[in-house]
Amino acid sequence: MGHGSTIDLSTENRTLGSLSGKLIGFGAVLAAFGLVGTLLLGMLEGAFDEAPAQSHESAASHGQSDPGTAPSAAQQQHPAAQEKHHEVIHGFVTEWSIWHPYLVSVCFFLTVTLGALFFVLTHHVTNAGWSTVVRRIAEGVSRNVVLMALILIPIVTPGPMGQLYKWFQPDPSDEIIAVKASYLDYDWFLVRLGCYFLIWTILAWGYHRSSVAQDQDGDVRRTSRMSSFSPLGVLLFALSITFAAYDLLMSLDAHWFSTIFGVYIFAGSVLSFHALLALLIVWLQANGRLTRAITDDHMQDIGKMMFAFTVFWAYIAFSQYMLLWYANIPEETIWFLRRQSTWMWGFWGWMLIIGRFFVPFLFLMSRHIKRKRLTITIGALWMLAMQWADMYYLVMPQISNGQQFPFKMVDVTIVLGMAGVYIIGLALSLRGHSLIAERDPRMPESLAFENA
Amino acid sequence: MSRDPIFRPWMDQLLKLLGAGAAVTGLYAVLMVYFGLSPKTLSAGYMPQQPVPYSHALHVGELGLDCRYCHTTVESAAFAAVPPTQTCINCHEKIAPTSHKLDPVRNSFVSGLPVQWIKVHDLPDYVYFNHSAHVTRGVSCVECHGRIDQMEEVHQVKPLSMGWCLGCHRNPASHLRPVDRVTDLDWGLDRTEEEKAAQGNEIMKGLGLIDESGLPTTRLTLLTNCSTCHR
Amino acid sequence: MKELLDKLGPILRPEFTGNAESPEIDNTAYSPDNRTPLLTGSDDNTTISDKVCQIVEQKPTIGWWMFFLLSFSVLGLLGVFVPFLIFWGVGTWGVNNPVGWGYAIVNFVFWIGIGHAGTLISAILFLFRQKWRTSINRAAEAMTIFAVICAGLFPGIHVGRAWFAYWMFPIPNQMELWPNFRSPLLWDVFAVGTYFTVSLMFWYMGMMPDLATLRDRAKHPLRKVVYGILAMGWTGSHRHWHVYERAYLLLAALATPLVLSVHSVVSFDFAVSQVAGWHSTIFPPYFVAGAIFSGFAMVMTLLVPARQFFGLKDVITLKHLENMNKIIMLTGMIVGYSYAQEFFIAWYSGVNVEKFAFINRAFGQYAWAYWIMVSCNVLSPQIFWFKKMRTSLVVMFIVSILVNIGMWFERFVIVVTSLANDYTPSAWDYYTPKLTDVAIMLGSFGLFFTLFALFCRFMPFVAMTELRGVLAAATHSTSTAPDDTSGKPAAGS
Amino acid sequence: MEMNTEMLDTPAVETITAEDSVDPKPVLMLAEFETADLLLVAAAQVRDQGFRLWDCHTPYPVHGLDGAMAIRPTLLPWIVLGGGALGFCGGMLMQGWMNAVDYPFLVSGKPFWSIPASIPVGFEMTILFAAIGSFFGMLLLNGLPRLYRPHFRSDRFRRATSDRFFISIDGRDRRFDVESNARLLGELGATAVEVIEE
Repeated sequence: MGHGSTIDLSTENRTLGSLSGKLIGFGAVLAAFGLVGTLLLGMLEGAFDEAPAQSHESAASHGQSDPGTAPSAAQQQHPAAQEKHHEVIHGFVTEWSIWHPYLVSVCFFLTVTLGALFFVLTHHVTNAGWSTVVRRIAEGVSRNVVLMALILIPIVTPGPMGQLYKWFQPDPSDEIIAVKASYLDYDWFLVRLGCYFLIWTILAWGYHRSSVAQDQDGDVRRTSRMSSFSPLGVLLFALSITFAAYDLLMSLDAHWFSTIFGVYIFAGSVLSFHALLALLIVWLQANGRLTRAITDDHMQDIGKMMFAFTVFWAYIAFSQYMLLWYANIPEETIWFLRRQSTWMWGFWGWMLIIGRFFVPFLFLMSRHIKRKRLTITIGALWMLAMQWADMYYLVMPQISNGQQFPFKMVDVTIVLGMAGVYIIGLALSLRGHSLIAERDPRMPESLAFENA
Repeated sequence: MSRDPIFRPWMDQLLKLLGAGAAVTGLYAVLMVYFGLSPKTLSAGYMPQQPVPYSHALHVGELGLDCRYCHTTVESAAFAAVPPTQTCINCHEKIAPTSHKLDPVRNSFVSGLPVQWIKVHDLPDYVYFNHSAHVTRGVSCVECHGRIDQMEEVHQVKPLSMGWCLGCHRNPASHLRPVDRVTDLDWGLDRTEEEKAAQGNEIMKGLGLIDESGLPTTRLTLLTNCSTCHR
Repeated sequence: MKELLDKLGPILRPEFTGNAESPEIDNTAYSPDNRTPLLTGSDDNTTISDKVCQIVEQKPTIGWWMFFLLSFSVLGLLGVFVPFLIFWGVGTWGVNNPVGWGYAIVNFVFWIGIGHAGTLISAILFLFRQKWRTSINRAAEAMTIFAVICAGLFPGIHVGRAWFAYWMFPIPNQMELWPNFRSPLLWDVFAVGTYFTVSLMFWYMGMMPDLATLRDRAKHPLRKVVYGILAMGWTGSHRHWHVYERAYLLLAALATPLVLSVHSVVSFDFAVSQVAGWHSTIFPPYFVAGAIFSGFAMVMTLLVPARQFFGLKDVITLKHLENMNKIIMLTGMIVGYSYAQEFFIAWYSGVNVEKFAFINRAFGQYAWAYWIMVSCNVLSPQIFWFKKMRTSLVVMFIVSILVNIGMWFERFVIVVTSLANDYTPSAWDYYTPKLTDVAIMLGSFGLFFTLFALFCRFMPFVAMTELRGVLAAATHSTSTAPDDTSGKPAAGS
Repeated sequence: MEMNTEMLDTPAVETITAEDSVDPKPVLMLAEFETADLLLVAAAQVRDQGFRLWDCHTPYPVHGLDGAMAIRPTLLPWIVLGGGALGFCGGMLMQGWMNAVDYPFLVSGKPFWSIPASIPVGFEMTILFAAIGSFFGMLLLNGLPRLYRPHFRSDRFRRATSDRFFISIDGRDRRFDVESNARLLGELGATAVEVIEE
């Protein structure tokens, strides 16, 4: 039972060491496989064909929609016309492009990374003791925001922007987009994204650097400083993740709006990071790292956080769905109607309800599940898959108004490739220093932690 | 060191009894409220003493007056009018002109002030009930008022509760009869339930409550709509 | 009131027997490598019992009588105006045609919100192993119960025919009619009813061992009987503790989603509608954060004077208060975040009525109420960025009062502005409360404080049992443990 | 009783007899300990002696006693789970039956039976019944409420809810024996041993 504070960290294998090379190699193979696969399959699936010209559509909308009628009104009055020319009337529906699965993948890894940043910040805000042994891993993951910024760059070039975001080249007759044109403006969008990544990078690298420096000098004032800055950090994080969610995901449908959207992305983000954390710990321990420092008790707490955020995600998702469903206002429900318009998207929604809430809810309830490495691994892999499915659900139904289920093999190969790159980033971020915040003043407390 | 415990061992037995007693009392209270406060108990059987001992059994049952002779508006208005004194005087000018029982009627006729009849079947103000809507669609007087034609003194027979109204509104068939038989309170007493239902279904078809194949129409759902009775 | 108490202190306060009145010790110093003790002073199991029980065992002081009688006389307003309302009907309220929801719903939401801190402290902080909850959870839970009682008053009377309140429940009846389960108002009935029941069970269960302490210390036969019945025969049996602890943990795990759900359901009352300014998807978490915010403020308002009055300064220490201030600040910022999101999305949506609703809030007829709300809820807690302010009793007391005011106005702003200026400009009207509105609101405060005064007087104000556990954990590392099986490490206390 | 020299520290056994009892029989033995640590050691010994009907009484839940007393995990979580399942199914069925079967009526264009609108009440019923299961399950499993316990005859035992720790051995235990048990408990460091007779 009790292991007391008797673990001597110096006897612990606590650097990545040779694993770093293995990790980079594996990441490179995965990335290469993803790249080649994407290219080959993309070629087969026609992903790189000339994208349907935007100008064609806008010209069509010029000709066909009455400039005096607001588009939403037009939808109301002419459901049949809407059915037939949906791409004309909706100012927010796009055609499939390779950038859609790319965006899904970017958002998936970005949310996981931001979850890590939140983990670090929030554990400083609350002066948490139990988590000190795993905080370094979170710090390492959070540094990948820089990598995510690099991966995001192709999307924010004009070509992909035009294919993803209808507001990039709105129909002149689209009055709703015209209202918010000052916000949904390309330059301003780039500035905002720059700010978000700047905030995240400064926070992630700053906390990581201070923490690693403490390994050397053991200065407890570093902990005080990190702790006292963290409330402001959380504030900046909350605002930046909210608006990043609006910019990257909500504005895919530039007509649609939901005040809870930022919280929704946040919930999935923290949830999926805890899953990744559990996976990383299991993998590190399987390779003989930190085998005694991180105990079943810590795993149980990580599992508890997964459980808590599973419920929190369901709560936020239900709040959003319920309020839109009940009020039944067309410009709001269109977002969900689009996601229920074919049986495949309907199935996907149910898969999220059951797979992202009920299954993990029941699965993670038992403490034994949370403490056993095999079961927590299954749970964590499942949660990550569900986070991807969630991002897929946010992005892909925008294509052709949800009338088709646009699954292609590149959806998978892009994620695999990006995972390879992400793993390389992780290896670079985690190597060269200890995997555990060695001289953190709360380390004894964390090592002795018992989950009552 | 000993102390005197404030409770004795036998009190634990009492505690169990008290627990059981509380459960029984709770159930009893619920049942009392449910049955005791039901209109079946509180309202059915209501028989106020009227200023004039008017006998429906005599006038309707024996003499064969039609309901509509006195309650003239019943087919055309929401309210089934209580007859004015003149209606009574039509006959009682000649019949029993000196009876003391009829003093209030004659006084009323002289003074012009109405007889203070006491309303027996009184619905709450938030209920909209239309006599004509029922009578002209084949709901007989007897369905709500019972055998008025046999009553010496009028009293409430049915509970007139919302659940009771709904019983018919949900399943009207067996409560319908040909419109011309509405005021014949003793008509069709020997019909079996199947006959009643068959006859009722034909009438409902005529009213458009069910379609030719016997399936309910939208009109039928209106019978249980809140705003049908609460306007 | 605090200054008054300070002046009159010696006359009004209880005389402390055994251990003298606790001194004010600043234990808020932050040091990463050494967690400062939660409890100042040198209490052990014996003195903890003495300290907490003497509040109940002593004769009531003049100060308590003054507080009680003042609250009770304000409660009298309810006794007058509720019958008046039932007799004359809701026409005696200030509600008018567009503003059909007035003070009744504002007060309902306000009190339900107040009732969220107790269960948060007892359940969520319990799950998060925040041991500082132990000194304050009992009083906060009691406050929750009383606040929910005050809240429950309003749905009961607001329909006018109070004797038909039972129609809210799915009871078989002669109407053969069931409640409409698709209505958020009915969800409220279930949410608030469940919340009250579960909070009551949670509170009572936590009190059982402490009631047993009172029973075993009681001298007066009446006290022996009453506490004997209430303690249910608790003997501190470990076989009982074993089940009890599991039950407490499970109740905490159940109460946590419950506390989130209750104010979410209250927010549904507004947010499922199509009224501009009400229909916003962030309402559920936003309402929950606001509820916790206001609840903590009310706990602060009650505890800052109470710890002085009852000599509990080394049990409810500055560190407890500082932690609560941090939560007030955090939830205040979540509320501020939600205000900001609503404004941004109202503009971003491009929907004219939405835009109007929010501009109207800030600059329309009710701008005064809006800016009271913003300055009290968003600006005033910002002072807690400074540690000196977080640990100043005067500042935190004032801020807690301001937050209470601000959160009341938040509900007022939401309810009234959106209704007063709705989709039909020709119907717009200004809402002015009438005497009955104000009197019933004040009366509900009287009810709340009366119940709280009675609680202080007759129930264990602090969870002695849990404090003993904290003391045991804190002292354990120094004592020589006989074997490995004993206890948790000192960490975290 | 006569004590040998090595047990001089052992406290004398005090017998408490109910005044109203006709034929007093020992029903309970109480041993008082000063600290939780002493109690933990003593409890482990009593456990190893093979007692069945015995208990520890502490003013707060002492961690480690579960093991020292070999208490098996409680059934309570299953009662709570059952309560929750009953509440959820009951809540959902209630709404479906009342609003969609027994008296279906159309409100604001919502389906008679709609899952989103049923979730709040279904959820609350789940929590309510699970919580009731937890609270009353605890009382049931602990055999509470009780008004009288033989423990309450001991004046020392007042401190069991404040600052003293007790071991009690039930008179019905097959190893119950006043003399030997008192000696055992005395050796384990009890400051006082009492026998309650009824």
